[in-house]
Amino acid sequence: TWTGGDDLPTNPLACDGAAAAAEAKPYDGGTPTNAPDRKGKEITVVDVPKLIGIGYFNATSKGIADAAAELGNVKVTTDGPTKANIDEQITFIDNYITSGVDGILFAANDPVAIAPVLKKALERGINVVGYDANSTPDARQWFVNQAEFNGIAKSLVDRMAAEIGGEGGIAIVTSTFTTPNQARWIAEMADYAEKCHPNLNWLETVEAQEDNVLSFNQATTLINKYGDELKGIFGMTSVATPASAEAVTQAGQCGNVAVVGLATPNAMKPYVESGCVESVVLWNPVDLGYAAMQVLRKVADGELQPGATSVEAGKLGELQVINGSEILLGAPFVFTKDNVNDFDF
Amino acid sequence: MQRTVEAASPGGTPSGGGDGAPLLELSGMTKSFSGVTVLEDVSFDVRAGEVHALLGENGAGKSTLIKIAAGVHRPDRGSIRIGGREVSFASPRDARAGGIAVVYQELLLFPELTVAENIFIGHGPRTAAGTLDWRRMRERARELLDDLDSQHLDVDARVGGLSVANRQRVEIAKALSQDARVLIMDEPTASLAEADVQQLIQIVRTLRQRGVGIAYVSHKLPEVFALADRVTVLRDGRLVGTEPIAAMDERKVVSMMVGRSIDQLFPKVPTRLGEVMLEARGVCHAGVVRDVSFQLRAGEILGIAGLVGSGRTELALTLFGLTPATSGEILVGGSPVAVTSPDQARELGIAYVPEDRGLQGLVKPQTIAENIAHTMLERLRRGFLVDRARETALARHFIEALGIRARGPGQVVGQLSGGNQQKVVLAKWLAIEPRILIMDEPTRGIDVGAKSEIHALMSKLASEGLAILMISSELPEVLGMSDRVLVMNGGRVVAEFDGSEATQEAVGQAMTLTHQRGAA
Amino acid sequence: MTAAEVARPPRPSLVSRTLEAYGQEIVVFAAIAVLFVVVGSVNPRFLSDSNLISIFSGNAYIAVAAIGMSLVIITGHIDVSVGSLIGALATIAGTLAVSGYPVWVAWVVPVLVGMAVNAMVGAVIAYVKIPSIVVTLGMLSILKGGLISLTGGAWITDMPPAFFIAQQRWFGIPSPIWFMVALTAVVALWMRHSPTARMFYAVGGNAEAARATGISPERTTVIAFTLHGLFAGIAALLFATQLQVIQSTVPPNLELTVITAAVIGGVSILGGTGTVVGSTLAAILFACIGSALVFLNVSAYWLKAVIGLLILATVLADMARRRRYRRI
Amino acid sequence: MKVLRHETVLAILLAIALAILAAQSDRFFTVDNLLNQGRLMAEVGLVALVMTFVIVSAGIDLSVGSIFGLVAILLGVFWQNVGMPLPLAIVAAIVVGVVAGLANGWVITRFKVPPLVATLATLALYRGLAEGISQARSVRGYPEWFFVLGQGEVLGVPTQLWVFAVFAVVASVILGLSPFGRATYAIGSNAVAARFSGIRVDRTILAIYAASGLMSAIAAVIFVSRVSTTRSDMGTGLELDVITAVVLGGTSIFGGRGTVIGTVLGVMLIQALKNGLALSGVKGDGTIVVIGFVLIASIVFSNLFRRNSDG
Ligand SMILES: Nc1ncnc2c1ncn2[C@@H]1O[C@H](COP(=O)(O)OP(=O)(O)OP(=O)(O)O)[C@@H](O)[C@H]1O
Ligand SMILES: Nc1ncnc2c1ncn2[C@@H]1O[C@H](COP(=O)(O)OP(=O)(O)OP(=O)(O)O)[C@@H](O)[C@H]1O
Ligand SMILES: [Mg+2]
Ligand SMILES: [Mg+2]
Repeated sequence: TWTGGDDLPTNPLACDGAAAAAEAKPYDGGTPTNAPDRKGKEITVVDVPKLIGIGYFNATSKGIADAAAELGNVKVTTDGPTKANIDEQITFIDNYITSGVDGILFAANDPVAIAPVLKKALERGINVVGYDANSTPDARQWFVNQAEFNGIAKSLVDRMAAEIGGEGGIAIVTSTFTTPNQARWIAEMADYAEKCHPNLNWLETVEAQEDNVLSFNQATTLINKYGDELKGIFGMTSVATPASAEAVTQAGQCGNVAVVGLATPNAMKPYVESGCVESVVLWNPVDLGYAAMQVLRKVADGELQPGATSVEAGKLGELQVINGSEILLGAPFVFTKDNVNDFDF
Repeated sequence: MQRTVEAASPGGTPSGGGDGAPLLELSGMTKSFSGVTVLEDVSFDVRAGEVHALLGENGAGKSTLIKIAAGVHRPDRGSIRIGGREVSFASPRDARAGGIAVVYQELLLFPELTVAENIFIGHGPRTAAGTLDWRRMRERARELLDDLDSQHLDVDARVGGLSVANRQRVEIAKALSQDARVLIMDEPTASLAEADVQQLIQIVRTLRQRGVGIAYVSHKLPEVFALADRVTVLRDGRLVGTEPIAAMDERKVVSMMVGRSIDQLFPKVPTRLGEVMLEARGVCHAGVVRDVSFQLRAGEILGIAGLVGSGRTELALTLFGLTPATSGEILVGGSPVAVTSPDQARELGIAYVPEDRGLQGLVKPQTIAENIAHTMLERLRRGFLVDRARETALARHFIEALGIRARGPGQVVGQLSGGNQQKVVLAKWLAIEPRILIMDEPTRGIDVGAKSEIHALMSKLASEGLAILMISSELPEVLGMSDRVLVMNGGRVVAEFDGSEATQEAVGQAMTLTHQRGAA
Repeated sequence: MTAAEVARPPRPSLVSRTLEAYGQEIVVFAAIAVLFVVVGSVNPRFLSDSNLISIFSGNAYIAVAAIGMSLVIITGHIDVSVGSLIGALATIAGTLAVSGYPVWVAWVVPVLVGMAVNAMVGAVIAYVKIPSIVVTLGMLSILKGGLISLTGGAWITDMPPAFFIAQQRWFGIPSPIWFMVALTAVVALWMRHSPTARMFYAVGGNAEAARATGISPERTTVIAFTLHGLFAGIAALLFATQLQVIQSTVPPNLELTVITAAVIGGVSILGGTGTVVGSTLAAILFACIGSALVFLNVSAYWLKAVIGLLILATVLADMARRRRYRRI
Repeated sequence: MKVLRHETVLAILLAIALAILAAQSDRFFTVDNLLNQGRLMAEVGLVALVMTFVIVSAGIDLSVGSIFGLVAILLGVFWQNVGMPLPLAIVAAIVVGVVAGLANGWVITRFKVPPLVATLATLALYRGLAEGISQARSVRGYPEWFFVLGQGEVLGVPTQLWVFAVFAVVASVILGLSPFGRATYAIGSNAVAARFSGIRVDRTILAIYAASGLMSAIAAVIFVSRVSTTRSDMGTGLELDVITAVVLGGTSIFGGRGTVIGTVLGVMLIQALKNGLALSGVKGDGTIVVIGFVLIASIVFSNLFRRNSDG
């Protein structure tokens, strides 16, 4: 099965969904050195996602912009590399540190590689908050976690199991084996499935970058290779999932091959409506961005201090703080035929 | 069918010197390149059924004049008339439409394309549908080549693999394929061996019979006198004069060209021969050099005659280590050596002046000094760096010693005329103070003036004890310069003559006879 | 009889001349055949028509782009910006489609834009005398950056159904395959039999000789690039209409894939030789390898390594062949 | 002689750029920022130095980015999985880089494969090896001392900037003044004549491509030290950045012409634009566009000048 990703331990949830006891950890984030008092003052913030030009991060930056508009005292720009490239991302952040922003929002392409430049930011008294993809904790103040790895793993696998009746061959289309989040999710999924859905037969995992034609070709190849053996495809990125759905559709396999994955609703609407895809798992990335911006404002205002157990994030209400310095957006969200049209991102 | 050279036999056929309006008339041609005037008020015309020779030193402006007639260059001033009608050429296409075809000095062919397509590129026969008619193209190419009795040439062969002589034939066929009324040939025989020259002369005569007007550029006076009806001489871009051939002789032509009279064409002074410098014992390379043995002494000029493809260059390349000997022994200064690369050869004191100046001899975009330094990089090294001072000094010395006409060590070699370029190649090899000097076609495409200077140099070097191996396709040169003459054919040495007994007939005959035997 | 006659080797046989002229195409074709046999014997499903069809149709756009690239390389130039261009044209097509223009407009305009842009590029190369790799390196950046700044990278979705030309099937075969086959065939014949097309070979083989023969290297270059733009446009259409979603970004490394296809297909990077049949075969070969590795359970980790080795192998095979036929 | 060398054109361009950018943002023309930019451009700069040799010798090396990635991964693997001491691991990884470069040179000289094609193949091959070896695992947790190379400073100047400076001087001396450099130019403008002059063409080319591998390797080590982790996708696209810098630096893509100084100027100009434009509020995508235009424009200019000056 899956050999890639990192060697961090997995922590599959209970099959019945009983939340794993989250042991309270002390704050392990960093702190900016003698940051100026920004309370209530207008701050300039830069948002540096993994890469720009994919639906998912367009959505997060939309959320960030919304929050900024709502707050009224934040000037925010989104800028980043056109490829998920650690070097360029670091350069971007470095430049913005020099240009003297008050806050940095980031989604890391690599948790360790990005750490030094983030620490530099903290040293310059800049507030640093991560979202979507974490860095090493001490390199940022807070991280807004869309949903815990094992939680996402559970809902993806549960959905799949439900759709294909608990047994059969399944394959995965992911971006690259080196992408940390995807690697973690797949690792968690594998172990959770082993534990709770032993009859799911893990066939293969294929790479497809963030390229939808390649994703389409890879998914098609999987369908052709395994024929009836293949009961379901997981799409691990907002690019891979719609492409896989398209592959199933064009192969005339709707109903025979289930597609479950992470994706943005707009890209999935055609397939959800055609019934080829029953359910799309995703936290709402707009909310994710929104929350991240809210948290950053709170940090800047000094209203979110180490040791806090929850934070009030605008229209999202109270968000709870988990393992030390992470803020949980909530359980992953499931889009279905009934609600997919309520969203536009 | 070997013909002996009809050197100095005046005049072509009486049909020449045709009358009426010239087919092509260039008058008052003036042309300058980036400030440098290379043609000034030159007039030149070609009549039906005549061969009009255009002579001049390297850089005199012959090719430029021709390129104007061909529509490649636009004249700054002057008018072009075809059959009395004034025309102006925007592009070579116009010139071709005007019935003017050119065989260029630097053969302009497409190495990747076949012989047939090279001949017809740009004006191939079309089918009704307007597409290329390959079948007819190949047939007509076949006919054209047979006309030039080159039956052996495969119309489907890639030109890139052909010998210089065969490329030449393709060029001519290309020119004829446009059934031109005026055919301009720029040094067509420069890289041809004697036999091929004779053949070309025949072809030109035939064309003249057909009423084609031919402009003929050459540095080889014998063939000029064998062919031309009229002669025009240029010097430094100016017209020196146009005369009927009958009114001329070699001396007169030469003095018109160089502005002085050349005392002696082949000034080889016999010298006392020293000990054996280079010895080959049964040297072979692949199939092209077969069991070659000879001795070369200090102070000796050993000439190698042979037909194109006879493997002389291949022999030179083998001795120089570019295509190492597959068997046999090479001795330098009496001791056996293994020459497997040019730098080894160089360290042994073997120098090679190659046959293709532009491709093998020089780095044209670089300066004279830099080019000379190429053989000397290690010796000019001081610490980790090249000693610029010594480099320049070296260049100055040779510009002086060989009489290279150049602005100075810093002048780019590409801007020099053929003769001076050849001197630079010679300089960069003399710089290593060689014991053995191999010269392949030392005066190919070089004007009489420069030629005699280079010949003078050769005999001077020999007299200073240098051992010289001279490969030449120009029989008079071989005979004039050599102490001894080897005749090669099919990669073998088939005859050896002493300077005294080597005559046109003897050598030429040896070449062909053995050649017949080799063929059988 | 003449001296050269002796030096002349006997006229090579038809077989060896075919090998000389079309060797690389044959090598690539053989590689495909071997791949089919090997993979097919391991897992017959590989040869199932559904799989072959999806391999071909899924990668047809690369083959089509490679046709244009071949023209450019044969003419003695190169274009490293084609990936960005295809990305941009795809976006244009999508944008037009969603903003309610008739479908045919969304199809034709990008092609015309592609031709216009590359005509310009060609002109700069030919008349300002700047090496093609420099100009196209610049274009690579300009198109890539320009595309993002204009679109903000937003995806384009819900185009009208009629727009998805690449999803149509004609006589049961997906249209991309028709495009690939038809364009390759037409261009191959054209390149062989049209006097105009032979100019590409002339200019690529020896620009100076071409000029002296009355062929304008400048004009030829512009023509080659303009046609290249045409095929890039068509490729962009196939690329854009394959899925319901258009990523308005540049497909990663597409230019390298396209150039590689052309070169492996036997188009000499030095110009003057090559056929589009070769480049199309090479494009198919890559597509097959990608799929084959999945079928052979070769860990996808090694995909690039295998492709690299394969390119190297084909190139060396070609060199060995050329050596056999090189006459000096 | 040329009235206006390309290097001069570049220097002027750079000066103008610096002036404008400084005017745009008061945070641009500060010692801190400039030094920091030096840190960021070191990797591309180092590879560009040798790429100048490669292109002057009428070659090209597309595989630098992949060698970069391969070396980065091996550094990690040797250290963590094989268990070599880090210094040894570094050396070993660099050696592999050199071998990779040699392999390029060998294919090019031995089989007469055009460099662009040969390195196009190894571009895929080396990247593939990197991915295959790494199995997508990234290696982290290097000892502190190792970060001196990529994140540390010597006399207040980033370590890698010193490295770059030293190599830049060495490279420009070798190319400009040494016999090896002369050989490189000769080969670049007429390889046949070079061979006929007894210059060891194949050996020189081998050396150049090996050096290219070496420099990519050193750059990779510095990079790993700067970002304190290794991933198999490191250095993707490096080749284009490097070639852009070299060509912008006035090296003729046809070989025979170009200088190291030009390349250094090219690298600096690009970095200045990237940084300065960002500071003046231009987004990344806009910056790319500008760089594209500058590349074409600068070559156009110096072409015009050359045209006028020496026919
Ligand atoms: N394109 C050019 N640009 C600049 N100078 C040129 C050009 N072509 C020729 N020249 C110069 O014009 C002069 C005449 O050149 P041309 O080739 O006509 O002489 P030529 O009589 O043909 O000499 P040769 O007998 O060596 O062929 C030479 O000094 C040459 O350097
Ligand atoms: N420029 C060239 N390109 C390709 N092949 C060439 C070239 N020049 C010569 N050859 C090949 O090398 C052989 C030598 O050509 P060349 O006309 O110099 O005769 P040769 O073999 O050198 O013997 P010789 O020197 O006695 O003429 C020819 O048979 C030809 O096939
Ligand atoms: Mg001439
Ligand atoms: Mg010869």
